Amino acid sequence: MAKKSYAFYPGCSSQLKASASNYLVSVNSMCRILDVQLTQIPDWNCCGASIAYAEGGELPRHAINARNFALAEKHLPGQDIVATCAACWLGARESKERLDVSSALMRETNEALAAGGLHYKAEVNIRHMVEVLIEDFGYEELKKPVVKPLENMKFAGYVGCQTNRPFGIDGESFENPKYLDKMVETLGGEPIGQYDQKVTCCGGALAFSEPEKSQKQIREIVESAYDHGADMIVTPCPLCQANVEIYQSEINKKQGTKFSMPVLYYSQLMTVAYGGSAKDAGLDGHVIPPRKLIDAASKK
Amino acid sequence: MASIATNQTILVVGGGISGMTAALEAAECGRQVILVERNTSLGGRTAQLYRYFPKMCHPTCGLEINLRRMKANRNLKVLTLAEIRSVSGKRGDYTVKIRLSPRYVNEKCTACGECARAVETEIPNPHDYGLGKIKAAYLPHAMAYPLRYVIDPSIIATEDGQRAKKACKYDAVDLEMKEELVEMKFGSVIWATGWKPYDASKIQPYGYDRYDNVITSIEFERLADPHGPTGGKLLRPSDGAEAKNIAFIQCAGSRDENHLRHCSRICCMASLKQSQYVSEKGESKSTIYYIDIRAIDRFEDFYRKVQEDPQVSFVKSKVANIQLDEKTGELILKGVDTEGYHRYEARHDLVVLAIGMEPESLGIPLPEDIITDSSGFMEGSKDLGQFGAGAASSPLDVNRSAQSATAAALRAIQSIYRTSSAEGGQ
Amino acid sequence: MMSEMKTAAYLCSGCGLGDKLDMASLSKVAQKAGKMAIVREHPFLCSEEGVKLIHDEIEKESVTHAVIAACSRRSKTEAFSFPETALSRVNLREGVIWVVAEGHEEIRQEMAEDYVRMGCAEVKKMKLPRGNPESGKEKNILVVGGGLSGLTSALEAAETGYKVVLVEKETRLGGWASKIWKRVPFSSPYNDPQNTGILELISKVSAHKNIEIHVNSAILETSGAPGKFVVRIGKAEGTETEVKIGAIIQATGFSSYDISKLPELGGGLPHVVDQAGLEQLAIKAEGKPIAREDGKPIRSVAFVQCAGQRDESHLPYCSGHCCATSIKQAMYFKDAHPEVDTVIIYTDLRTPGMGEDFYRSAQEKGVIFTKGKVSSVENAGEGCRLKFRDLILDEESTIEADLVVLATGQVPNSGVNIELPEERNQVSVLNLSYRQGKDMPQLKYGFMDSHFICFPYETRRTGIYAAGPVRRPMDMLQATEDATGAALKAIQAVENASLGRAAHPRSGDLSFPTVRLEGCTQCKRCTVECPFGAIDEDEKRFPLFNESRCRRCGTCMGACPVRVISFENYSIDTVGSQIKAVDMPDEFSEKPRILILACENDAYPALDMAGMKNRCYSAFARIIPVRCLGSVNTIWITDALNSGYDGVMMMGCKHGDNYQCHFVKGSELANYRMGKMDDTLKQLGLETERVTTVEVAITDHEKVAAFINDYAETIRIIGMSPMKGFG
Amino acid sequence: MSYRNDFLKEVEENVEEGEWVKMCMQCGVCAGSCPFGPHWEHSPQKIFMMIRAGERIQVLSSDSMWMCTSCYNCIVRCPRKLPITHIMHGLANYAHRLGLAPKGQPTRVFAKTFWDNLVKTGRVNELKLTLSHYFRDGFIQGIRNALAMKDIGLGMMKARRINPMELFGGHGLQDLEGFHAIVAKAREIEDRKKGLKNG
Repeated sequence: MAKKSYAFYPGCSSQLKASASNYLVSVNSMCRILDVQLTQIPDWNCCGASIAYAEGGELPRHAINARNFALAEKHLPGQDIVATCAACWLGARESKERLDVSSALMRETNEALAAGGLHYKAEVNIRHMVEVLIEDFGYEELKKPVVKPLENMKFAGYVGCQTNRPFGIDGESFENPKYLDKMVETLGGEPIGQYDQKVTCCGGALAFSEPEKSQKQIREIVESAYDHGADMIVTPCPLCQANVEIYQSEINKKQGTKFSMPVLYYSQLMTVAYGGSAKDAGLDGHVIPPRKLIDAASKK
Repeated sequence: MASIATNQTILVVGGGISGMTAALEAAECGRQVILVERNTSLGGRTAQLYRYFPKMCHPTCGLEINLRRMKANRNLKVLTLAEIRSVSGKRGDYTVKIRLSPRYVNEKCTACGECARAVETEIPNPHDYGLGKIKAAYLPHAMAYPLRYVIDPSIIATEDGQRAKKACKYDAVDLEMKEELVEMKFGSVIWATGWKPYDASKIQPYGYDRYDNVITSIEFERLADPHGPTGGKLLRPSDGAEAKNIAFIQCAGSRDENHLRHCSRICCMASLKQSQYVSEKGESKSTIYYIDIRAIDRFEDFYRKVQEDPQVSFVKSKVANIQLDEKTGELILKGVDTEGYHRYEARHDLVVLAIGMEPESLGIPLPEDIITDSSGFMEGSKDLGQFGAGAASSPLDVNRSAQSATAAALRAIQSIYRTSSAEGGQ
Repeated sequence: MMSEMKTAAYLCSGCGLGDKLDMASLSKVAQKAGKMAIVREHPFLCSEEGVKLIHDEIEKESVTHAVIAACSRRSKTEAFSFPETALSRVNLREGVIWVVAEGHEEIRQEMAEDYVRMGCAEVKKMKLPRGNPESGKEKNILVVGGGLSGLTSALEAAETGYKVVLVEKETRLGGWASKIWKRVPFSSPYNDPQNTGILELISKVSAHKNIEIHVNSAILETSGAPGKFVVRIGKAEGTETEVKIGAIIQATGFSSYDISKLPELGGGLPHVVDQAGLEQLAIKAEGKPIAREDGKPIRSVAFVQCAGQRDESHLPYCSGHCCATSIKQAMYFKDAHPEVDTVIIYTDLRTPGMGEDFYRSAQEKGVIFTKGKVSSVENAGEGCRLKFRDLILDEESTIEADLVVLATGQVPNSGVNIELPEERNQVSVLNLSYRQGKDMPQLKYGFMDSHFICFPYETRRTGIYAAGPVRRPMDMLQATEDATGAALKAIQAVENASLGRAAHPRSGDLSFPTVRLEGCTQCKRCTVECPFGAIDEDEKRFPLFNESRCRRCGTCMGACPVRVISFENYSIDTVGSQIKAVDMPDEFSEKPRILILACENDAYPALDMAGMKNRCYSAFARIIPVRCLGSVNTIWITDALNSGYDGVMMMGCKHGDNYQCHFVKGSELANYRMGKMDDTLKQLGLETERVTTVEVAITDHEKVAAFINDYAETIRIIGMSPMKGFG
Repeated sequence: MSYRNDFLKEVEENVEEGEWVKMCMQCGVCAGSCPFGPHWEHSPQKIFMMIRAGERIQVLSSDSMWMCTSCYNCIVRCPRKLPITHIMHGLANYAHRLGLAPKGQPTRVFAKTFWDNLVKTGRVNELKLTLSHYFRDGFIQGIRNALAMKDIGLGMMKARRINPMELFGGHGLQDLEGFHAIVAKAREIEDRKKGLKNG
């Protein structure tokens, strides 16, 4: 299959030594195996995430996203912008869609971009890595490179919010998206059935500002994974990953639970199933080490 | 049959309450009418209802009268298992192609039931929306007209088919029956093709596709009906336990731009009625979750009566989502009562979605000069030769459907009169 | 007549009848007891050959009266239809072999033989109905009321080729529709108010060659019957016209509820109007910003929904149109001047169907909706202060508005309520010369329909139909539909009348009641009890039957204490002879006989379905279908008891508020008459249990079996009737 | 004086997606769908009603909108397709810029910190973001907060998902001026539109 090339928008959390750096590591390994060429958008900036609105307001938010679009159009013409972070994808796509429908907003945005010597032609297409995998490859294609099926491992497919709503992945329902489960099956793992917390919000950015309220959410997400006999949680979103993984110790401390549920990215599962090492999959980047997966990776 | 149809004849498409009414009213004015029904027998959706609001009377009671009118009327011919394939031509001169599907049972059938006794195969009972099973040689229901058995195509080439044939002393079972395509002329057409329930599985937050104990209002009618799959007991599908605490969710699909833009009109009254099925079962409780209770005109009396029923409570709220308690099979409804902002997490053992109406699909493109509204309901043809009637023309309850069908019957007669008087006839 | 009678019985042995019954002895019964001239047995009577056999004998042997002993009269009805022959169907399949449990062969055979005897007895008492000779041929249609409904009915009937006489009490046509600025849209897009189109309609009607218009006129008298009404129309000036009419449509519309009865909502205050009042301001404004009566421009307006509606101290019902009407009126303001604040205060917003688009469109235009209950409206400064409970924000709230609009309801202009004493009444609309009263009976709140679910047009006056808001509350679109449908019913009525046939629900029935006046005691029960006001009194105070008004339910026959009223094919004798035909075992036989008189519309189908579903019941039952329990004459019951029946059960429809009787009053009257039965029983020295009445709905196939079996058990307990052998 | 449309008009003109407020039909599906719903003093649908009722201060000084986690449940379920999440964001932003939003509301404070952090380098520096957030209430409280979360911090560091070196520099844009110019211009246009003083 021919090499596929995309304008890559890793986002702040996926930077080296940032909270989702291991996501980036696994994505790179996964893409290497799938023969996907990711070229970072030169000098990309933050998307504003789901919290910039309060101080940033409307136009500044769209302007900074449009800056990334303009850079992509300029340096990587014709390539789809691919984000791995749910918030980046959502923030960027929201800006794009608002600009598409509002000529006034478009005019103002370009007025702002001009101040930075840039112009947005509205030619970009913004996609999430999951869309690329499902739409440009498809489960059958994704199955082919599997050399180490993830046998005897049960995964709770935690989709969360922002890859699911309001846009979501084509053909999936908002209330019961199945793509993570299908991916797990594709990789030879076992998805848990009726995971009722699959689209529950982890608190998102409010995990910082409203820890108690968020941790209540997180507790339910982890508990239900345990109830349904999952060994690990898998997610497509860095913020979900971070929140659900790192606050388990807090919850244990405050509420006497004994949570130790590893939370992984789909890309890590794929890397391992495709024969990558624990390091290639960034499995060393976890506060709660995914033992079962590490063992699987290290098996010859 | 084809011979009797002329440009003076009225075609009525659909044998539900609207189609029967339109056909009978026209025929009882002395007009020639042919009534075409896609299913095996007449009655349509009303024949699948247990009772009518607001009188709590039985649809089959009116059906009996209409059937007797029909049996007594020589101006009216009925074709069942008949589907319109195309309509061409203009007012006063329509050519209509009709596909007649085989019933595999001819007019010799005495409805003695021997074939059903002989056959072993069971199929999901279409009259009960598949909630129960029925023999593959069956009488559609106790009030079926024509009163004639049907043999399901699935057993035609099987031993069971042969068994049915052997069992019939009257040579009524004909496994060789073939589909036919007939062409007829008509002066005017009444489309009384009715409605179909919105696909409940599309309303994802309510999990109709995931939870056994979430059902639709039309399925609930079958549960309540003594002729239905549970003999009239309100048993929840998951475990057959009697449902004692039932939620009715209004606007399931209706008034929702993610689904149906329009209000389906009947759902509020249907739920009020169904809450009474529940109250009749002794201690059982109903909760009705609504946005606005649309009990138009004297239906208000019925609403008042239900409001006074201590076993029924009302919550002004569109339920946000439903979760399943896997241990008990109970459903947890989450939402907010917007009258003063009260949050709830209510447990119910059965949830009934007051499912919205959309126009029944005809399986053929409509004649291009027919005008439809934004939801696909039919306003009639520009040449004033074809008319929508009943729920095909708008989301209507039974009395408004009968009203609309009677009006359509006059318009059809009128258009024939116009044509013929223009031709110097009449 | 009798001399020409040639009888024949045809017994079918198909569908297992031959296996379960001794056909030979059934034939013998038909010959001997039944005295049938011809008796034939056939293995498959509904087959082509079977039916042909009957046809041929009707032809060649000139059979005039035939008994068909096979399946229920509800099965194979078309096959066994012989219009020129008096016919009795004996129900051996659904009524015997499908309902008698195995192991009761002997009593099952007795049951079948009794039914054959009964069929033979009945048919000999029957005459072939020839249709009402008094039928009127008049086909003109009278439309009373020149508003939207009346104009529509008139035009639709005229366009179908019928002559129409249109009577309007005001000096000009148009009614409410001509007193409003715009109407709620009838067709998509449902976004903006539309022109009423009333002027076009008026000019079409005025110009139509088939329509004769009387404005400024009223009905002085309506006499006669469908097909031959005579109507006197009086002009205000005093001139009078008499017209011959086939059928009548009453489209007298509604009056808007008097807002002065709503002082708490500001009814009567200068800046409080009802919806009609607002329309007048809108007409004055002609699309420009609406000003108040005092000329002050309106900057803010509040609409109060359900004003004096859905309220038992005013109008208990909902008028259905008011939400959409207020939305439309709020749009008047927003379309002319978007800065005007418009608030609609509702408890349930009722915009069914495509009305939802209209609701959304108003919101897009900036109309504000709030769920609340208004407690008071008072004068305040330049305008009004409105106090209400905000049900969403859960707080007391006030709105100050330049104008308040009260959405009051529709009060039907139905004329005289014949159930009320004269003095409490207003002027009559139709001035019917009917014995039972001047106007149509009303169902509830002055609306005059009767079966508003399946058969919305059926009133209790044959050939007279209500259309529009006088039938039930409705909006303009509904009224247009309704008026069109009513036009059809009127046309149908004149066509039926001209052929001497009955109207709904026994449409096509050619039988009609006759009375032997020489036996009449002038007790007036028939004239009082006829649910359809078909019977008047002549100058000698004898009942005067108007056959074309009659629905053939037989209530008069049931009412008559001297039994002088009968139909050709349904009479005291056709039923009485069946009762007597039953072979009565003696009291030591332990074989009780239970007579069941079952309403043919609901109970009898339920009994058939009990058979179809093999719900077994006692073989001691002898069931006779009746047109309606209202037609049951107590003589049948006393005869039955005298001739030794052990019990009599009547099965009829629900009566009372939500009556399900197709003849409205039939089952209620029967219930009333049976209430008096106890004394009779006591006189005969019998237990009161020996006569009972049960309510049966058509779906009660299980219940009917249970009713019969429980009753058989009761009879077993109280024992056999002591009357046996005396009858 | 309730149910004058002044505040509704103000919202329509100045709040992101504010023109949708009038379309709500009070079904309450948004309120029931919100994961932080129990913590809202006023649910979204109720806020829409308050706006129509003209309850300006109650709305703008409420901390309800600040509870939005941006989960978008309300948007996908709203039968009138109101972009509720964005309206909540818009209201929060408007209240914040008017200085009416509750003082010290944690999310408000965090959001400001986040934006400043973002604008500074063009990318978010998670460590500085975290620390400045912990130290929002002064040094002592900061130490407490930091200690409270130290396990997490250490864990993250072990997992090489926090880089202590970021305190001195870390990621940033090459064309930072260009970026700043764009942000400044955008802000200037928006403030002009909404009649807000630059602050």
